[in-house]
Amino acid sequence: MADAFLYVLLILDATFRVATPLVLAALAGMFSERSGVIDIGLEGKMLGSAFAAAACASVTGSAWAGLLVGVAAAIALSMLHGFACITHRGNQVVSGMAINIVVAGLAPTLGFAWFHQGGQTPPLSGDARFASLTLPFADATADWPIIGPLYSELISGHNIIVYMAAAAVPIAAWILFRTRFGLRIRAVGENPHAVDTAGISVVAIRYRALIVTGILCGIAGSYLSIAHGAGFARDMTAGKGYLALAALVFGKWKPVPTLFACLLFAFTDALQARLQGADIPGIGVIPVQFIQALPYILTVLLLAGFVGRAIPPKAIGQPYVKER
Amino acid sequence: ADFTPAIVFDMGGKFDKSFNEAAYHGAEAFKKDSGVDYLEFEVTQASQREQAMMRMAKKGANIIVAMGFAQAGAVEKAAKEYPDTKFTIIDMVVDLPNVQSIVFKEHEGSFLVGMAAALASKTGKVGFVGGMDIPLIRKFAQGYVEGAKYANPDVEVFQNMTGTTPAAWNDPTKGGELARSQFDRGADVVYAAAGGTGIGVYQAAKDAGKLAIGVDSNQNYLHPGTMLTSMIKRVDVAVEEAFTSAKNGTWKPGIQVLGLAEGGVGWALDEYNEKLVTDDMKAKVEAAKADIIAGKIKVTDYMMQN
Amino acid sequence: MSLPALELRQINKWFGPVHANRDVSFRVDRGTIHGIIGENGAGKSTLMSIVYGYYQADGGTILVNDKPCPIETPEDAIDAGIGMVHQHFMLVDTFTVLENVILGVEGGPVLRSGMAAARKELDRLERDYALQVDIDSMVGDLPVGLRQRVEILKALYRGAEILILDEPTGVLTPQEADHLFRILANLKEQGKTVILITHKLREIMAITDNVTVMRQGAVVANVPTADTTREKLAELMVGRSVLLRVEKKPVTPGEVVLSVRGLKVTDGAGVHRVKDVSFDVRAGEIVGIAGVSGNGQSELLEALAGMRPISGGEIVYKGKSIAASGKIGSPRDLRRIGMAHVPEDRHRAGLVLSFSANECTILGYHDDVAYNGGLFLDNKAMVRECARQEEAYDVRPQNPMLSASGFSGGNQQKLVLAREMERDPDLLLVGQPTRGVDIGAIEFIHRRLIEMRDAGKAVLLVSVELDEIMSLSDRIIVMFDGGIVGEVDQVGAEEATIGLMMAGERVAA
Amino acid sequence: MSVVGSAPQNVPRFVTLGLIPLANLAAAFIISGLVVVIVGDDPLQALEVMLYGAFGSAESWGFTLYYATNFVFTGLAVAIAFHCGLFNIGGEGQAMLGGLGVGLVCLGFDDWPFVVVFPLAIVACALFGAAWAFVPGYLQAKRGSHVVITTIMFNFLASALMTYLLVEVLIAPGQQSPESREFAPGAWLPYMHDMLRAIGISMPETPLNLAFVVALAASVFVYYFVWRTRWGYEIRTVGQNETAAVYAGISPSKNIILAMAISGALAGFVGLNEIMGVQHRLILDFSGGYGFVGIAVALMGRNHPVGIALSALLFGALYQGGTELAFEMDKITREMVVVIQGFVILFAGALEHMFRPQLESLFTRRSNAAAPAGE
Ligand SMILES: Nc1ncnc2c1ncn2[C@@H]1O[C@H](COP(=O)(O)OP(=O)(O)OP(=O)(O)O)[C@@H](O)[C@H]1O
Ligand SMILES: Nc1ncnc2c1ncn2[C@@H]1O[C@H](COP(=O)(O)OP(=O)(O)OP(=O)(O)O)[C@@H](O)[C@H]1O
Ligand SMILES: [Mg+2]
Ligand SMILES: [Mg+2]
Repeated sequence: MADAFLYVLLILDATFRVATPLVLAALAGMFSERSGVIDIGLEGKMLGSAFAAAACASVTGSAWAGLLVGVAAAIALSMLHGFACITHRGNQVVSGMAINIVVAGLAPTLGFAWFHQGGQTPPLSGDARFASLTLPFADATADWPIIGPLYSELISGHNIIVYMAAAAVPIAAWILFRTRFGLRIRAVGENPHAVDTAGISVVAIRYRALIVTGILCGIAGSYLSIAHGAGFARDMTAGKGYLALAALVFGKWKPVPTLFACLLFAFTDALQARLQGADIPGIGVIPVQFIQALPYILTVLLLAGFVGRAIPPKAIGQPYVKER
Repeated sequence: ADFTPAIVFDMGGKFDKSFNEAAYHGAEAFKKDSGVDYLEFEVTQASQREQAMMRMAKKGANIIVAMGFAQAGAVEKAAKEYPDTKFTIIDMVVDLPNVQSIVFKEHEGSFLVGMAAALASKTGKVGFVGGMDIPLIRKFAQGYVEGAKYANPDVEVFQNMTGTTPAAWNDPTKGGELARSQFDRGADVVYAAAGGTGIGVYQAAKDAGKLAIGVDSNQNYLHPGTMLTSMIKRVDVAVEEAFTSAKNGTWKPGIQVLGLAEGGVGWALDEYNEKLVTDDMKAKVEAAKADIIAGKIKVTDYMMQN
Repeated sequence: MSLPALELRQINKWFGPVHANRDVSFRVDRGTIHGIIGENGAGKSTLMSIVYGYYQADGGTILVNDKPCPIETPEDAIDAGIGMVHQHFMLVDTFTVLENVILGVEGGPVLRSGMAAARKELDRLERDYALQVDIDSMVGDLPVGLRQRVEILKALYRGAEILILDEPTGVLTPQEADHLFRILANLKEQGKTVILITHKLREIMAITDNVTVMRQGAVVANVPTADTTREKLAELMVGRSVLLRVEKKPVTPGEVVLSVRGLKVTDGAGVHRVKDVSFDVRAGEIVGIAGVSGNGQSELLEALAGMRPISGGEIVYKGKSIAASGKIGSPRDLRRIGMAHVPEDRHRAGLVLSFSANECTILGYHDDVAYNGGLFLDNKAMVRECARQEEAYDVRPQNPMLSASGFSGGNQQKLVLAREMERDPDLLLVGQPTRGVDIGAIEFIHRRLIEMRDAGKAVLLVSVELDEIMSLSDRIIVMFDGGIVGEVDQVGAEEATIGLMMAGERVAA
Repeated sequence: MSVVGSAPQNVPRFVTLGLIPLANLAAAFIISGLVVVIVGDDPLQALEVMLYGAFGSAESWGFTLYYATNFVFTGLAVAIAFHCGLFNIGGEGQAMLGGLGVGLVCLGFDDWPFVVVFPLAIVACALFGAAWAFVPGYLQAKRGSHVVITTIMFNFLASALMTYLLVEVLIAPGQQSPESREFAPGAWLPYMHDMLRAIGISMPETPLNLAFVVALAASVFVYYFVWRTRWGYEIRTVGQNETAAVYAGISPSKNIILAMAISGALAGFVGLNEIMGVQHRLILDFSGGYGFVGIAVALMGRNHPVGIALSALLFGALYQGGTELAFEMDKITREMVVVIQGFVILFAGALEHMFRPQLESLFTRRSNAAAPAGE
């Protein structure tokens, strides 16, 4: 019983770690897409910031400096996306893909030029990386029944970015639904003409939304290279940007449902790691590929079964042109 | 000099932190020793394998080293097309008069590190993280399991594969998570055979204060203190040797199987892990190594099974 | 003589090769209601968009309160005290009324405080100008009449002194329109200036003080309303004399073509939209369905046309049941047996705006042998047929290759009408045939409908324009809250009686 | 696609169709050139190597067109879904399944005459690809499951399936790598150089094969299907205005499923080119990202077969020229090639309107003659 409890706790613990970059990236996508700009370039922005963060952290030895530069890199890429899609009304999907591709090539190229380690950054250690934090009383309460392990195993012991991601959800929700900025972002994604005629610049709002996207994406990427991991490796995002996008659509562009979609992806991922090779009574050992496919199968089933039609922001994907 | 060696790396790229990178180091060592530059190409698309080989043969390369089993088809075609060019393929057998096939007994090396893992484990549980579930990786896994069981028949071995797409070879984040999931289940030593994904595995071991085992090249230096050892596969030596022998005219076609006896595989002992490997462990592993060479211990070769 | 609130001098505007405004100059006095009329595409909306800073003029000056006032953006216009209610509402459907109103003037970075203040101010505006609307309801859920109030509230909330309304009554019921005019009169009384764009001469005559007539981008007249007549204005607008009254022969109804029995329609959200409706339409008559919009007429029409499932009752067409107990015929099958349907909203259903005119011509008839030369669509036949219809319905420009979005609203409507009527159907279902269409085109469309009827066809007309219903229909059915409240003969029908019925009162006719 | 700011009619065609794309490509190459300079190589030489590598000889043309073949298939696949208002990101998985279908046919029937195997292979790859897209299409149509998510998921599922099959089932006996056995040569698609040799034209050996002709045929098919048939008309109506479709008696769900199935079939043809045309055995990872890049190909080609053919040629040239670059220039790595490809997509695709206003106004005369349209 206690074992089973701990087992579940550890799975959930892993879920949080895996979900963190997804949550941050999906929220990043939310700001962009809520403002009407499709963001298929989450992958590239994350990868770019993972590289920038690791590069900076390895040079300066400071994880915080790394995070800052990682965020800056993601913002820069976000602005490039804005320049193409907002200023020049380019196709948003093409721009996002172009950014993904450019970054996938540029990061290792620069990495090789700077560090001569085959496109990777040197492994980070010490202050160059965000270490796990032990929350107050975690050790003291560890022995308490139920609550003890819950607190010390599950809540405590993550790096700071995990907590940032946890905080990002309510903050993002608050910004989106309770502030002027959020109101305008939502409006510009639904009906940019209404925003324009209300005397607000559509372009400025979209750019600002993209800055927020950059910030969140930057944190997500930094998590991969200087918090969860300890250095940059080429293509290290491994499709997480696309998964985050899927979570965003799954969550119907709303912060809390998106969080749950990310947690679901992460949970099935943590679960499949533990089911691989497990002997399931009555069935035997299932081929590993099927276990690995489990998260995806589950997602499809859930989508088909429970989640209704997702209605995207109305103006998404269309460059703003004054028309009637 | 009119001697031109060439090498075609596979999709992982020459900096994959394992197999291809070892080959790269071998080629570089040759370049340093002989002063002869070499042609190289990193494949990004399945069709480029053949394209690259043909290009190099046409450019007058005397020997072309093809890295990895996936290049077999391309080598076969190119070798037939250019019968005067020498081809060396690593990790796969191509039976042609101008092809040298070098395969390693990874299972033997893995057996040794499996033993080391089981001996170093305090919990009696050890782990294995592979990249994709392909025969080559199963070969690693099987040797590892056999070694671990040999050292401790009660040992429990957890096995995980990272994914089903090529991204599985380059996903340190996922690798780290898989290692952690094994630690959560009680493992305290993990062995990674997963290319760049391994970086995440070693890092996770370091973060958790557990032990990890490197693969292909000697990766002990990455995290002194938590890298128990590395299963070395002397791809670098093989590549350098292929180049050198071709240059000296001693290159011979045919199959070369490099196992413990030939020094093609082994386990790494150096200053970075000397504190982790006890004398007792060392003695037992070395004894088993001798037994394998002597044929007293038979390590199953996954490839031979089917 | 009162002061000019707004004066335009030599405004010019080009859209590519199109000269949308030519040297437009006129002035609007403070505290008056100023009307602007003109045909579709005359440049009225463009001009007002320039005044509002939404478009930039290529030349000319705008003076507000006698001072030159460069207006580059809507923000400048708002600062200058100009507010605008656009022809196509500029509202965010997924926002509440309150959120829509404060958008752009939120009163601080965090919404909460600004919203509280806005509630108070809105309360005051609602009271002062009789602009009642539930400010917490979602705009997308509101009927158009209320949405328009939201637009007016938006303008007033921003402190507009000059309020521009672009075709505000195009989507309103007579009651709603009357209410709007009371609001406008109220505004005028309080010293505000109102600019009103409309196609309806009755409205111009009823409430404006001065009127400007535009044709082909230029001002052709600028007169006090009292000095002119409807006929004169119509002639100025169109450049020829227009028949403002429909003439028709006495009705000679034939046999029953469409018979609806106990029809029930439930929408996706489970709300009963049409409740137990029964009526007949005979050959050779026009049956009008009147009612305030949102009382089930739209759903009824769509159900009859096969676009919506029914939840009860039966529809019988020429003696055959085409829909009963949940099963409906597809619009495709219905067309085959001689039904045609002009949908209420040409943009939503009647046209595919990105398609060329000739592609729109075959919408719904695309598997007709006439257009399918074997495996492939017969492009030549499509273009030929489209050209023929454009000619017959005087669609301008007469270009079968132009995309539907390139036609003005009136011409788009003609394209739809032509497609549906040229098939010579036995039953024509028509919704809002003249919404947003100028008087020249209205005259034409009405004449066509009467011709259909005289040719012995059955016509079911749904319109929120009571005028239109009264002048075209032989019988009038009034709907309220999904049910039929009464039926009157056109002969002797009183506007007041029907008005009462539309409000839900059962009046013995 | 929504036409952005409908171009003034009186801009000469050579500006819109020639000058502007050229300016965009030039910008892409200038930026890429900067990267080349930064790594210390000669950008002009790089450009030359790239252009020559892509178009300089019959051999380079062969390779360029071989790559373009894949892009035509995936570009058309994305486009046809787009015409129905669907965003098919699943080209990658559909290509894999198409390859599986071809592979199974070849493995099972490679001792049969080619005239039998070939049509069977065509049908199999179309069917397998279509089936893999059918499910997301069906779920979108009937259950409202967003096709973007489901197709992403189906890409993962496809590679899991392929890995399983190649490791456990189809792997050649006694074989180390997860590949099937090689097909008998009778089941190989004829190479272009062999076909040309048969009619007396000599061409160097390249992977270009009969699938290229299939790609051209597919383009023609898509053109006629989308613009000239009632089925295409229905698909476009659903994509542009679903309510209008219902009004016209066109079933949105039927057409969504149909469009996805055709889209999947087209993507599946990548398997024909790769498996039956070049690899001659079933392998992993032959889909090589063509499915994803197909999105850019389709959008840059304006979802029109002619545009797609042109942009597929551009991407084919980028791939082949890029390969040559990596070969020929010491300091240019395969990552740099990726960077250059990315910049071309960025400038020629996403930033296509950047120089438009300037160039257009340079060549536009304002005509005063035209009177306002309207009634
Ligand atoms: N966004 C635009 N792009 C190009 N041309 C336009 C645009 N808007 C208007 N035009 C042109 O300007 C002319 C005037 O259009 P406008 O919308 O002002 O007419 P209107 O008088 O408001 O018509 P309606 O009575 O139908 O509302 C049109 O004939 C059209 O050619
Ligand atoms: N984007 C555009 N580009 C060029 N011309 C346009 C464009 N949009 C509209 N027009 C032209 O504008 C004229 C009037 O269009 P408009 O949309 O104002 O019609 P409308 O009658 O006002 O329709 P509605 O009443 O439904 O708004 C038409 O003659 C049409 O050719
Ligand atoms: Mg107008
Ligand atoms: Mg208009």
